[in-house]
Amino acid sequence: MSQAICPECAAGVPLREDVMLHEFLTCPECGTALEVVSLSPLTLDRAPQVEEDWGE
Amino acid sequence: MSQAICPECAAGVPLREDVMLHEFLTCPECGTALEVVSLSPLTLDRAPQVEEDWGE
Amino acid sequence: MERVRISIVGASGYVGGELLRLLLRHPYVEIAQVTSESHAGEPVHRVHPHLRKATGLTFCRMADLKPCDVLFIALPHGQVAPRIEAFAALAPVLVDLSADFRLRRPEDYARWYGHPHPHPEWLSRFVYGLPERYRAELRGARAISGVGCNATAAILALWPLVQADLLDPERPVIVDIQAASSEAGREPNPGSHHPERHGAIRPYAPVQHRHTAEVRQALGREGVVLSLTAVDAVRGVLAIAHAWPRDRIAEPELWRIYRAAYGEEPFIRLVKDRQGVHRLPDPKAVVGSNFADVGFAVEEETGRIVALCALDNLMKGAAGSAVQSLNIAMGWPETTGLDLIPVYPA
Amino acid sequence: MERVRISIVGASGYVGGELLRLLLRHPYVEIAQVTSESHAGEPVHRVHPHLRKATGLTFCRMADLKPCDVLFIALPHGQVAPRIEAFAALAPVLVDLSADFRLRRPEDYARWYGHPHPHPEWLSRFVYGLPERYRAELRGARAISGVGCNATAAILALWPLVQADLLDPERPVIVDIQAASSEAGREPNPGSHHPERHGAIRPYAPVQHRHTAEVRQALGREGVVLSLTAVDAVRGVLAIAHAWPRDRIAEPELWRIYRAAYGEEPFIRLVKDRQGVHRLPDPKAVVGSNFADVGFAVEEETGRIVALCALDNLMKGAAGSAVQSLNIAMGWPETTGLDLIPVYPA
Amino acid sequence: MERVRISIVGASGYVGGELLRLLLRHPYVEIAQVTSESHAGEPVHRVHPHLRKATGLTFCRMADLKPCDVLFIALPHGQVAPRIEAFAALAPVLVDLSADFRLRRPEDYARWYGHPHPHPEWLSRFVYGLPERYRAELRGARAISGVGCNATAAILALWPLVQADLLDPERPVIVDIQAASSEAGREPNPGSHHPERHGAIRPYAPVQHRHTAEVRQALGREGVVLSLTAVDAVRGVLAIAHAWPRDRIAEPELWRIYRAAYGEEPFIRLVKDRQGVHRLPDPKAVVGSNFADVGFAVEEETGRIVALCALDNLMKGAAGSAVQSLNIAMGWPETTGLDLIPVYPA
Amino acid sequence: MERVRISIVGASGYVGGELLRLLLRHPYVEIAQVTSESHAGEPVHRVHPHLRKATGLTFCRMADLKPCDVLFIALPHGQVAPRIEAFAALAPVLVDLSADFRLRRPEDYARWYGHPHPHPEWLSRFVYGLPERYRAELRGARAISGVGCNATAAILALWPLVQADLLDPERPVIVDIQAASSEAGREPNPGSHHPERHGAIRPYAPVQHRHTAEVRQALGREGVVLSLTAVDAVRGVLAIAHAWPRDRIAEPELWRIYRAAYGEEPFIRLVKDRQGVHRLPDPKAVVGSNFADVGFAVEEETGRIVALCALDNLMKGAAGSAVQSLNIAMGWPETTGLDLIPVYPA
Ligand SMILES: NC(=O)c1ccc[n+]([C@@H]2O[C@H](COP(=O)([O-])OP(=O)(O)OC[C@H]3O[C@@H](n4cnc5c(N)ncnc54)[C@H](OP(=O)(O)O)[C@@H]3O)[C@@H](O)[C@H]2O)c1
Ligand SMILES: NC(=O)c1ccc[n+]([C@@H]2O[C@H](COP(=O)([O-])OP(=O)(O)OC[C@H]3O[C@@H](n4cnc5c(N)ncnc54)[C@H](OP(=O)(O)O)[C@@H]3O)[C@@H](O)[C@H]2O)c1
Ligand SMILES: NC(=O)c1ccc[n+]([C@@H]2O[C@H](COP(=O)([O-])OP(=O)(O)OC[C@H]3O[C@@H](n4cnc5c(N)ncnc54)[C@H](OP(=O)(O)O)[C@@H]3O)[C@@H](O)[C@H]2O)c1
Ligand SMILES: NC(=O)c1ccc[n+]([C@@H]2O[C@H](COP(=O)([O-])OP(=O)(O)OC[C@H]3O[C@@H](n4cnc5c(N)ncnc54)[C@H](OP(=O)(O)O)[C@@H]3O)[C@@H](O)[C@H]2O)c1
Ligand SMILES: [Zn+2]
Ligand SMILES: [Zn+2]
Repeated sequence: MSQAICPECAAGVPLREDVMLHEFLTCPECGTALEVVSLSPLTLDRAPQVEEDWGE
Repeated sequence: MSQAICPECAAGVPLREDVMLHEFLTCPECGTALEVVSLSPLTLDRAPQVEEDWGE
Repeated sequence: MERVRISIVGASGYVGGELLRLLLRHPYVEIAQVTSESHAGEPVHRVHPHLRKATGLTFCRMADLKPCDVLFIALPHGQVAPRIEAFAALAPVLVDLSADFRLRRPEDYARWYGHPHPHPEWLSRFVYGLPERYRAELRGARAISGVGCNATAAILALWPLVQADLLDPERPVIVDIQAASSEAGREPNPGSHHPERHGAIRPYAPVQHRHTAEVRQALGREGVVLSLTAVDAVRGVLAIAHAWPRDRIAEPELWRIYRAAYGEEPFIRLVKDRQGVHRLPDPKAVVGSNFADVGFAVEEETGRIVALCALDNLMKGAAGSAVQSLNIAMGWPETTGLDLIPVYPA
Repeated sequence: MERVRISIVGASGYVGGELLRLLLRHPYVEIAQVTSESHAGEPVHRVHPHLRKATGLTFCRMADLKPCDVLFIALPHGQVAPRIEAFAALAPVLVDLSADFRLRRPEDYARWYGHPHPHPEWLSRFVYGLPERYRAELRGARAISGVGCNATAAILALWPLVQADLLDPERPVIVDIQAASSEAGREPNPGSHHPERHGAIRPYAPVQHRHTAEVRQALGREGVVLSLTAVDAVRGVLAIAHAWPRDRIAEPELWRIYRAAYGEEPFIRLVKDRQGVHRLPDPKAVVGSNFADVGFAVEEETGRIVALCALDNLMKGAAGSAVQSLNIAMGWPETTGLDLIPVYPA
Repeated sequence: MERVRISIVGASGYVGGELLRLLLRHPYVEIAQVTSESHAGEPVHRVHPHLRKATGLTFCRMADLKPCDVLFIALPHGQVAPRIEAFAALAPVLVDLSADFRLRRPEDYARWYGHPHPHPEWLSRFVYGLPERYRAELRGARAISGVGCNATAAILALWPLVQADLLDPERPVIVDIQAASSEAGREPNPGSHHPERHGAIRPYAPVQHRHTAEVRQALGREGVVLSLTAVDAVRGVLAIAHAWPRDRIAEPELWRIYRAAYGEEPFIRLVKDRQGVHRLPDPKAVVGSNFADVGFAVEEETGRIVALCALDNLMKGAAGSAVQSLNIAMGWPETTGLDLIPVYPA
Repeated sequence: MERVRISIVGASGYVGGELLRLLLRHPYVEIAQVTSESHAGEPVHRVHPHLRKATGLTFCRMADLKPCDVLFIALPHGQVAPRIEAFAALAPVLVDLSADFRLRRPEDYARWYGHPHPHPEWLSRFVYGLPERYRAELRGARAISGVGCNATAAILALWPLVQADLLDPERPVIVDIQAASSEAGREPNPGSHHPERHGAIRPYAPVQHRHTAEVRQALGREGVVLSLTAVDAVRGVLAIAHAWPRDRIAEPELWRIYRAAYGEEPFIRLVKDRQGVHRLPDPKAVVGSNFADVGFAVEEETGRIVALCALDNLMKGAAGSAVQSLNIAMGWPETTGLDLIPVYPA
């Protein structure tokens, strides 16, 4: 298994060998939804999210 | 009516002309219990209090 | 004297309900129309159970609004600015409770709200409806912006210190704010669900809260930061501001300063007692009223000043300040319709 | 018109605080003296933080009371009867909020309170201060007894059914009551300690509660029983009465009966909606006001009638009804000083 | 021993979360899959913050379920019956927490739920998962229905009286129930919004509540009626049952009857003290545990029996009873995984 | 293995009850005696209703204590130090939950508690029972001091930042703390009375709180100040620490630092999510467990770090840390008896 770095929390995120470009996954440490934005080098970015805003 | 200064909040505390030494009164501004500790000059100090301590 | 005719847009919300509670008893006004898109045609008391028997009004749609003397707007943030011209066409006096017209400078709006203001030309026409800070400007005002409830608590705690130029300009002021659930309005969401919110002490905006902009604008001071936490109460805001003076200051001197700033204010109460349960401001003691309780403490060892303000977010933090501001704008006695004693204990 | 001078005995308690909240705004009265033995000499707002700025009064001792026009007494049960002659010597009009003079018949008092009444001759001089039931007797009354808060909720829920002689005399009426914590007054006890009471659903008087006596007296009916449960709220009582009609009855008929009984009542609201969150009475909707919300439902399958009443124990259940009764006794408009809209949500 | 593999459908709900809390510590099982349609792909702890560090599972969709040994189903009412064949194909043992398979007779289902059951042939295959009532039937059961939380409180309060054939068959039993907010599950609605629900005492089903059917089925008695009120707590149900005996009965005799019924029950505690704060069952004392506290009182004057039961709706009222039932069905010690002491005060 | 015999002094208090909840399930210990002066002779469950059926113990007086292996002391502050020799004579291992032996230096004690310590020679024999900070010292310890609950929240939030030497030494760290009501123990007082405390947001120690001493001692840093506010919850502490780094730092770097400090800790969970209701630590998510949830945020504009910690004051803030410390001292697996998942929602 290869690894990439979570842009949110700098944890190593384990990736399957056959991971695909634009695949979505979740950082196991911080829970951030991530997207594979490059395969070489293996790079993750935060996945686009619908903004929840339940402010007071 | 004469005045003295509250040692807690610096408010002017109105006093009756016949106020007595060691008389107790309450500051109308900050509610502190006060004692007349001198008549000339007219001086107030915080009255001794049983300490309430309802800390968490 | 003929009563001034007032309509309320967004009257089915919590601020709308509070405006009704105040204005239905206000001797110089009468309510013309109240709008709700989702409850149009329904009696007001279905949504506001406390107003049963206090009014027989039913909601209409915004599209059905007729001209009136004063238009109160209690829509969510972002819903007012795009419609401002239409609202202005309906009434010569506008009171907008949303955040859309609170900032004076378009660049501030863009920075804190993340997009340019759709009607920047209107920003400078509005007066920020906090009489303790802008009373003079409110006289005769024709466009009044409501206040942020958290912002108001922070401003009122700190204003005397700022006005007296006491604070060290080099050191930031940190304001911790605890907020009740009605702040977020009537719309349910996963975080407002009772099993989730009951008993919570939930930090929800530890950094960069939008109300910071209003606080800085009113205090004329950049170095103020806010952190917000949601707690288990329905009404109420407590601001705890940590500030550092230029020079050591003693409590009697602070008494003088706060008294000078607020001694004549009808709705500010200085709370600082050495005995009893209620030694410092607690929003529980102002529920339902327009009072803001203000207090302070000095840490002898470090010189730190802790300045506090407690208010009811729907009153002094919204509807109460708005009605007070309208009273000033119209030249009525400032406390008209606002002589409500808090309900305690509740 | 000269204002009527009122003194309040036991003014540091919760009912005392609520009387002050009402009477300080009442246009025909002024407060002369307020007593507290444990806080004599202290400002009222130390104990009642909501009254800060509403009054500058300080407490005096009972022994320092001077004559006045009307004496309100808000002492704990059992503390009034032994002093009744002394109180009567101070004022021509007495309003006693305690339970000491609620029952008409000395034998009822003895049965429910476990000892003979020390001044049975006074019992018949007092009128039970529930205008919806005893309005005629209250006119010109010179001794008014306050009501029991739980009792009032039970009475108001059931009175229309009893008055219309609808109920099967053979079948007992069961009243389940949920009660808030301010009912028990200001004195802390192990059961009122926040960690113990928060979140509790605590049955505390499942059988033989004393208020039963008042309910039976007001309804003129023996077969009524009460069960009480303490829940996590500060103000409020909900009574759920389960009753069986002589003959099946449909809801439209009940509407007619409740409307006939309460249609003209200024402080009773019929609450029975088929939509929304607020379909039946909930004390949350009356907080801070003198309203009693009344509703009902019929179980088609069994014919059971469920009659409900929600009120604020410190208002309609105590201070509110007392002021309303005084208004009647003095010939003032009945709602004077009581035009308070509930605070919602809170 | 190999661990039994369990999957949970609807695991993002409150009952699902409670099942996880129990089963993650259960020595004989392991969790295979947990489903959520709206949170598929997300870690369980995002929805269930208490389970952080207790499990690293992520939710999958129902469509992705693989075969397992036991399938727990925690979907809303009405969502299980149509899918029952598909679920049965996945696992030889089913535990359904919904109301879909609680009633034995199709005509009861049709009467109380307003439409015919889509799979009536399955009704008699399910055993009602209340060990105190159906322990024998649960041994070896392959389809277990969860209980209704309100129903369970009513049943456990009354079962000893019914079993001992004490009650007057002519007089209906009235059960007043106070219920906490987690009963309604995780989905927010206008009535569960914190500002609306906080401090409420809201009668929401005064007549004809559906759980009546379960109570009558379990007690084998028609004349039982329920009234439900929502109060300000997150977990807990209190049932107050008012019943009339054939013949007067004294409390010592009731002690004997309740002890005979429940003396050996691992999760029932008889609570009836004459001193202290905790004299009768209060759900606050069972939070987080599988205990049901049961108590009673007799009204000397009238003979009325008040029978009480307090439980945690998510435990004895749902997940706890379900796990207890599974333990019995599988032949494991009945208390396995359920040895949790309540959290008090909380 | 023979079970270690433990007695608990002050077992009728909240910390005493929590120790019992933990130790009654702890596989290596058994409870010998439990003391209460005011409830001597009464069953434990009269005071601790949750412990009914979990133990049949009755309270004895302190004077009746017999020697045992480990003595837990859960008396109020100030009650232990004068009796320390007597306690030490009873058992070779002492765990004192009070504040009497938390500070190492007699002069610190004198400064913060206002009088000299009666047994200063004992101060250095005690180890502060916070394993995340003093694990090495706890191994084999024979005198363990319990922690302050507020102090623990502050320490755990800040320790990684201090350890990594990240903070600007010139700028004070300000810690705002919100505290639940069980912190103050079981004794009722006017401020803990339910009508007063419900819904309160009451600043009760804005400056100079005693726990400051412990925080400074554990962090080895003078410039830390605390402000405390009481909120409406029964269990829980939230610390919000405002700190300024020497140099700007980004969030991923903070993740690394907190992971380095706490990655192996069994009871610390890092909570920092971008979605959902539970993005940062909230004590509601740890109720009943020994977890401390820790999180942080960085304010881009100003560089301010907000570090947060949420815990259950009776668990990680008292009994939980004490049992964890005992486990370490005795050489048992550190998590023995502490594998409790929080109860949520509750
Ligand atoms: N709550 C507070 O403590 C507080 C304090 C200070 C300022 N404010 C500000 O006051 C304003 C109102 O707040 P609130 O708490 O009353 O909110 P709210 O309870 O959510 O009410 C909002 C009102 O606007 C209507 N509305 C919602 N979405 C709309 C849309 N897209 N278009 C048109 N109408 C819409 C709603 O009614 P229908 O959906 O029925 O039309 C409702 O009447 C907000 O701008 C808020 O920021 C609130
Ligand atoms: N709370 C309710 O919802 C409610 C509803 C209906 C009727 N009531 C009735 O109203 C009365 C007052 O209730 P409350 O809730 O206001 O009670 P409370 O809060 O306990 O107040 C009682 C008052 O009486 C004084 N007092 C107490 N013990 C006394 C004694 N032995 N001798 C003289 N004064 C004493 C107290 O002040 P000091 O100790 O400072 O002198 C305090 O001012 C009671 O009779 C109650 O039954 C109450
Ligand atoms: N709460 C109680 O006290 C209690 C007590 C006894 C019995 N019960 C019963 O237990 C069951 C679960 O109750 P709960 O309180 O856990 O409810 P809940 O919190 O609302 O959870 C329901 C679960 O079902 C899923 N779900 C919702 N709608 C769905 C649909 N249309 N199709 C498929 N999945 C759906 C939800 O997840 P997604 O939306 O993420 O898929 C969630 O996982 C109910 O039948 C209830 O009657 C509850
Ligand atoms: N509560 C918390 O969150 C927390 C957190 C950390 C540390 N602590 C510390 O833990 C200790 C216990 O706290 P707690 O909350 O459990 O307090 P608590 O509920 O008040 O219990 C105190 C215990 O001490 C006994 N006691 C009280 N006064 C006494 C006296 N003068 N002499 C002898 N015994 C006396 C009480 O029982 P009897 O009156 O029946 O004898 C009771 O068993 C305190 O030192 C506290 O600072 C508490
Ligand atoms: Zn990450
Ligand atoms: Zn003063």
